Amino acid sequence: MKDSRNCSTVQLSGVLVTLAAAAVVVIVSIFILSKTPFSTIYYFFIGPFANKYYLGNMLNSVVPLIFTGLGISFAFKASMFNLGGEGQVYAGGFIAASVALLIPSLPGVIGIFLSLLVAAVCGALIAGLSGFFKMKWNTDELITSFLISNALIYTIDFFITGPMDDPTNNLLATRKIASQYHLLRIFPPSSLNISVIIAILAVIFSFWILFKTNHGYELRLSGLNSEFARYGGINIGKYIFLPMLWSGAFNALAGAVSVLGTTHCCIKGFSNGVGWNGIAVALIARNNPAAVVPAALFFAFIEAGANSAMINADVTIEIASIVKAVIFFLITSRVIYNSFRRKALV
Amino acid sequence: GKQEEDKGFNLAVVVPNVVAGSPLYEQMVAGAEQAIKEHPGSSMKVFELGFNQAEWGEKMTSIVATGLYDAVITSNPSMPDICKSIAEQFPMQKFIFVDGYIDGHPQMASFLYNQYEQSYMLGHLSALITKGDMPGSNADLKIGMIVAQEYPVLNKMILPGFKDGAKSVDPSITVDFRIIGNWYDANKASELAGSMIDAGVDVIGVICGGAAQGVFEECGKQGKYVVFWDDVSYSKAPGVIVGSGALYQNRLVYEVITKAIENTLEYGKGQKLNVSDGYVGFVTEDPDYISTVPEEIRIKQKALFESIKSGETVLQTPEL
Amino acid sequence: MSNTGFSFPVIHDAIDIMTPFLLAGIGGLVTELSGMLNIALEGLILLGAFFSVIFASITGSLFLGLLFGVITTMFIAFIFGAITIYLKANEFITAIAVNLLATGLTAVISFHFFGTKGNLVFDNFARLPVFDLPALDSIPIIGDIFLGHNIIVYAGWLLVFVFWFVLYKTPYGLRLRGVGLNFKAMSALGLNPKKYRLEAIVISGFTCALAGASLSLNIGAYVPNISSGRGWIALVVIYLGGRTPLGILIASFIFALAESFSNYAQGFINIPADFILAFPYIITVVALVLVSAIKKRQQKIS
Amino acid sequence: MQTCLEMRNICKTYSINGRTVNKNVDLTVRKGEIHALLGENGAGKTTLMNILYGIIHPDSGEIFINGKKVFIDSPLTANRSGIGMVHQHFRLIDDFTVAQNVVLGMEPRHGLFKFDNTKAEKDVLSVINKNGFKLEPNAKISDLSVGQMQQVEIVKMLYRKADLLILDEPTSVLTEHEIQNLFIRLKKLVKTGKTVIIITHKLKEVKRLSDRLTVLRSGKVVGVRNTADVDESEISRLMVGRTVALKPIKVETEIKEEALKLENVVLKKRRQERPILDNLSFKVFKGEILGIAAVAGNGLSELENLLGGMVRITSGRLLINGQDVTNEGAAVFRRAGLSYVPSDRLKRGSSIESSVRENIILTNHHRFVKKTGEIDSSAADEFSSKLIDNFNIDADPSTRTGTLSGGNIQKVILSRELEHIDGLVVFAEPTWGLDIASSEYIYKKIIEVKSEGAAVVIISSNIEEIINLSDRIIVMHSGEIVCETKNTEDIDAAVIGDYMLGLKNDFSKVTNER
Ligand SMILES: Nc1ncnc2c1ncn2[C@@H]1O[C@H](COP(=O)(O)OP(=O)(O)OP(=O)(O)O)[C@@H](O)[C@H]1O
Ligand SMILES: Nc1ncnc2c1ncn2[C@@H]1O[C@H](COP(=O)(O)OP(=O)(O)OP(=O)(O)O)[C@@H](O)[C@H]1O
Ligand SMILES: [Mg+2]
Ligand SMILES: [Mg+2]
Repeated sequence: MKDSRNCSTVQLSGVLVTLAAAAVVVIVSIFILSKTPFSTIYYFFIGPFANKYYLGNMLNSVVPLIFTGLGISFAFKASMFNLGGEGQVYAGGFIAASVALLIPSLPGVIGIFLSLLVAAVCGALIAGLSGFFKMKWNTDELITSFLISNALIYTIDFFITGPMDDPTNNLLATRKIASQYHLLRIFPPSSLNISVIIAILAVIFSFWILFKTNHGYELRLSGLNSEFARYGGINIGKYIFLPMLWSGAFNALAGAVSVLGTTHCCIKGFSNGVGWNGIAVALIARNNPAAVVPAALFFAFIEAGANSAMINADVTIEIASIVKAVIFFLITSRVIYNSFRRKALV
Repeated sequence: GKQEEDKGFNLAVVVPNVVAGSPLYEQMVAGAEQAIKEHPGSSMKVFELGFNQAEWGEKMTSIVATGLYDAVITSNPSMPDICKSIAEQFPMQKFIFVDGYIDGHPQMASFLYNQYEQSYMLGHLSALITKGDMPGSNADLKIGMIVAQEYPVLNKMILPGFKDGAKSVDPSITVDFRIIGNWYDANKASELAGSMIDAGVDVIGVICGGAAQGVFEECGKQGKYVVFWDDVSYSKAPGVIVGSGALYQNRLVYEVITKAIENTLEYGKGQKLNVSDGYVGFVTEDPDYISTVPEEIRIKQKALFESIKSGETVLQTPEL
Repeated sequence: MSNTGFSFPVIHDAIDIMTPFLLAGIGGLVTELSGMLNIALEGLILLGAFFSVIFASITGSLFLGLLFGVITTMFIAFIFGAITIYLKANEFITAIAVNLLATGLTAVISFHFFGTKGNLVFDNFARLPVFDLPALDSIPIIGDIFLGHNIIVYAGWLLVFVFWFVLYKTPYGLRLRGVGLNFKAMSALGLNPKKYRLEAIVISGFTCALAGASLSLNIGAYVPNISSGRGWIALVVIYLGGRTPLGILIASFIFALAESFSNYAQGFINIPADFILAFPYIITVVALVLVSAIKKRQQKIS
Repeated sequence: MQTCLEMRNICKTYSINGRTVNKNVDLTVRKGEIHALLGENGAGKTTLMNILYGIIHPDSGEIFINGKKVFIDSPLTANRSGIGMVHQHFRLIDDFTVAQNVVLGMEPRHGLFKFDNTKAEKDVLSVINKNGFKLEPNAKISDLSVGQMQQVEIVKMLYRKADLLILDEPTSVLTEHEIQNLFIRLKKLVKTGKTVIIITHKLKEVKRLSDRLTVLRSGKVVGVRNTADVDESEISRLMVGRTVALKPIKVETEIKEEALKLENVVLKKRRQERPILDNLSFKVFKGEILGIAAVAGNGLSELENLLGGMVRITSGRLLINGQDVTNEGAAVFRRAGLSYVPSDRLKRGSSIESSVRENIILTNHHRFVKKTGEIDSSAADEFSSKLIDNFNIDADPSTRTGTLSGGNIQKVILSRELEHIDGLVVFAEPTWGLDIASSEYIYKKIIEVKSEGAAVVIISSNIEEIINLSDRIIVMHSGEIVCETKNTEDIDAAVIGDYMLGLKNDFSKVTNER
């Protein structure tokens, strides 16, 4: 409408109010939990930006979150719930590493491309299986994706610690992948690599798919009102299955870029929480690919801040998780979000 | 990081996972604390890296990058591999590894326990008990092992040691080996123990972190026995724990850190610590041990320990 | 006893293993029927496990420990519910928050009061009493399967019945299900549906606390992360059980049987343990898909 | 007569969109009267009644019941003050029985805890019988017809001992017969001392039923009258501010080729012996309007689903423009030439969370797809702006559809469906819940569509609408065609009504071939 610009500033102020509320709560909890609250607050908020290494690593940890955030958003957009992100991320990393290890001599660009592609396809098939069950027999995808993911995690554990383990070291990890498979580091000494560019491209691509293409239009309509979509001649069965494919593919890419870009081997349990956090990122971003980036940044910042406070101040892992919990309690509150909007409108 | 001369010694004690529930990490922290306390002006800080192995490297780098620490001590067989690339970025940083091995790196000193010998002794004891006539021993020639998950040291040294030790008593003894899948599901551990006892096992070796509590409980209930790694203590489950293969990490860390503070620690060397070196042992003088295990078995067990210690018995230790 | 194949010890263990799934599942069902997705079961179980054993040790009484543990967990569930419902936060994210809070809070309290973040082992209170009737012991199947479990196991069965009764036979249950089926209809009657949802979450706090207590009081200790994913299985069980109390009973038994079997199987099947660990999940997926395929088919035929 | 309710100076502004919906509204209702509350879509009628019922809180104003000031903060308080409300959209729980729905919140108990279902059914049955309703207390809501659901809503309020009954558009979804029954019951209720406030858009009903009326326009009271003192056109002038043609003007069009043909269509539902659609055969030709009437529950909505391509049939054939599309699904139906305006505007006809543009381009969106798979957004924009203009929709392409009024949502649907007509248009309940001005507009459009040479099917439970618009009428009862007749000037609505009710069944199946 005519005041749409006004509307978006009002919306922004809603977000800011929420963030401010979260920040206040963080500071209060730090005062309660830390013996040196001022330095803790300093390291929590400033630490992640203190030097190139911290900053780069924080940005690097945004990348998988962007991918899982996109993955979950794709499913949510179609009203599908992918609870198997954890296993899909893990599988993506594992497959990417396997490709690199099986064909170690491929030239760099082709090898990387192939490895990402195979990972994405496998991830798509894994999540797609849940979509298929749902389409075919109306089996709850929330549960099947979760169960399949769990079964998968154990299976991959077997390969990592068994047949694919590197006998020359004591890491619970596959052998290191050949160096031409490594994604180029762009912000030394941090691990930040060109996967950040891939992630941005993925965001643009998702945005384009969801909001600019026919596929995205039909997918979104099927999610918002499947009866309407069916009435309009859209094949809604397709949009039960396809979104899960997208979702799995993006989740798998999250794992694949972590392996090719950061760890250079598939470490046991490396996906630890990325799949879950992706759900949080997607929900905070309200399933909008464009908003996934700030949401993932916010998320990574909280993690990095907690880590920095842990390393430089007297905060422990547990306190960091309490602070994170408190933020989660508030971050999606519509009451806090609206408290400012209402005033702005009246 | 460059240190100014007048500053005291700063130590980073880096714990993979978390301290709690792991005897080795608890001992590392305690040993370091003691050494620091005895050297006024020196200080230490403990870091926990959490459960995600993939993040250990990055977190370790962050710690090193603060440039605040004269030395980093850490304990886990995987740490030398993780720290190699970090050492390249920070050529002034010194690393000390206990329960890990790396040789010939000028920034690093390492101390690896011979867990084969340790496990051999525990296997030997378990075999004696399952064959013996303690109240819980049965006729089956079966002992068991419950672990949280498989990892290289376990597969290459601990499990073979345990088996070889048992077979040295009676080659027909079998080891029922089962996995929980994590380090904390004590109830699953107890279910596993129950099903192993059903299958005729009467002595169970446990390496499963916090979940061990479930095994103690189940074995206590059913009158069966547990042998335990890495901790000197029988008191966690008196009457149930019949053997404890100790690593004297506490003392090792204390001595190593003391040397490091006094600048006498030799970097660039990896040392393997056998039973004969005194850091790997078997606790024989504990009252709970004495009151639980029959003298006959204790004598045989002590004999084995003494003969390994004196070098009389030489065990072929596999390479890690 | 036997060490091969499927036999009574496997079933006996399955009945122990199913108890936390059953308890958390039945509470999760109440929230589910009130129209909310409750993925905080895991965290609530952990809190229940922690507080019941702590209070048991402080009071020296198993019963008081259980009581205060349950109350504390219900209180945290209340806060979780109030924030979700009255501040209109996303129930998924607040539930993740509960799960995070559970690990953090238990460690902080544990360190503050007991000086360790590791296992807390207590000996100053009795273990959960085990129910045994020697008279029935000799009856083959009954004795082997239904006797010799701790009281929370039996409490779980009782609660399934109680919740079935409450949900389907009382005015309260009628209203609670009404909230889940049509939120607006309930508010049009002035019945304050938000209140019912909040109560449903608090109820799930109650049963999850019992589930947690069955874990920690069973071994007389609190092990960090002792819930080990059982809350998630409980969620699966709710769906696998078709969102009915009886279904949950059956589904948790199936999952527990698969797990119990895999525990035994590690002893005699020579395949990597990781695959055996994956087995219960695979079985459950297969069961879920089969059930829905059969349902779909029946719809088609008639 | 004694005043039973007085609302004074009620003001309400919705904070979410800042819209002032009630401006100093006064409403006085006398005891024992039927009071009609009138106004266009969006005039604020529902809001005012929601305030009275405690669902919404007014910004200012006072409410007096029997002269005593009351504060109504929730429906529960409203119930206690003797107020009961039946909402425009029913608030029933489909999975529960009639009795359970009625007693919800005031359940009879057996002992301390147990819900006494038997007593509930007995109590509810006695309320049903006392007031002359026809309901089985143990029937599930999902098995009821719309008219029966409404009875449940009223019974629910009577069970709560309501003296003042608010009915928000009770007739918009009812058939003529059900309306008659409802009115008989309401008049009976009033005789027993109850008071009724009724919201409706049908002026005939206002005349037939009410004693007095209050008209709202844009949130303000613009008139209070004794019904006997005003005629329909005056009421409509009060509501809209201009005269509205209450009856569409028919036009004659040349009848051309066949656009829709059903051959022996049978639709069976699982576990039901009798088919829902029983051997239906009929044809519709271009240039004519076929009206299909039936009492709800006789297969009307299934027929709608069938024509829209939303259900599969058990046997028979369905052809659109000569193409066999049996069981092919909506996409093929549409490609074969179907346009379809569904009865359920919100669930099927639109996606309320999406923008008007996204609603308008559906079914046409394939036309904007570029080779890259992209939707040409400027073309889509242009397209939707054009339609918004053509159909006078009060919105932008980017407006969220859910914020539109019912009439405007219907226009969005019409614009989409009528933009491209390929021989056949199906309208299902096209004016449900719409005010007279919007209805007038829709009728004009329907006539227009026909005169442009399309075949039109109107499925409606409103006989008046069917008779006013159609060239030919089919009446269904129990899934069968019981009457097929040309619509001539002298057609008798009562006879059609008898067919609908199954009272007359002497129809010999002559398919009117041409
Ligand atoms: N049918 C329903 N099923 C499930 N949840 C519902 C349903 N109707 C409403 N809700 C949720 O319950 C909450 C309360 O609804 P209610 O309509 O009472 O609130 P409200 O104050 O009118 O909301 P708003 O501030 O958005 O206008 C809302 O968050 C809504 O999302
Ligand atoms: N919950 C709400 N929030 C914001 N605006 C609302 C809300 N409910 C209604 N409105 C707006 O208030 C106005 C009056 O709505 P109301 O439902 O009272 O009209 P009505 O006279 O009952 O119309 P109809 O005849 O279509 O039922 C409309 O413009 C509507 O869009
Ligand atoms: Mg034996
Ligand atoms: Mg209205």
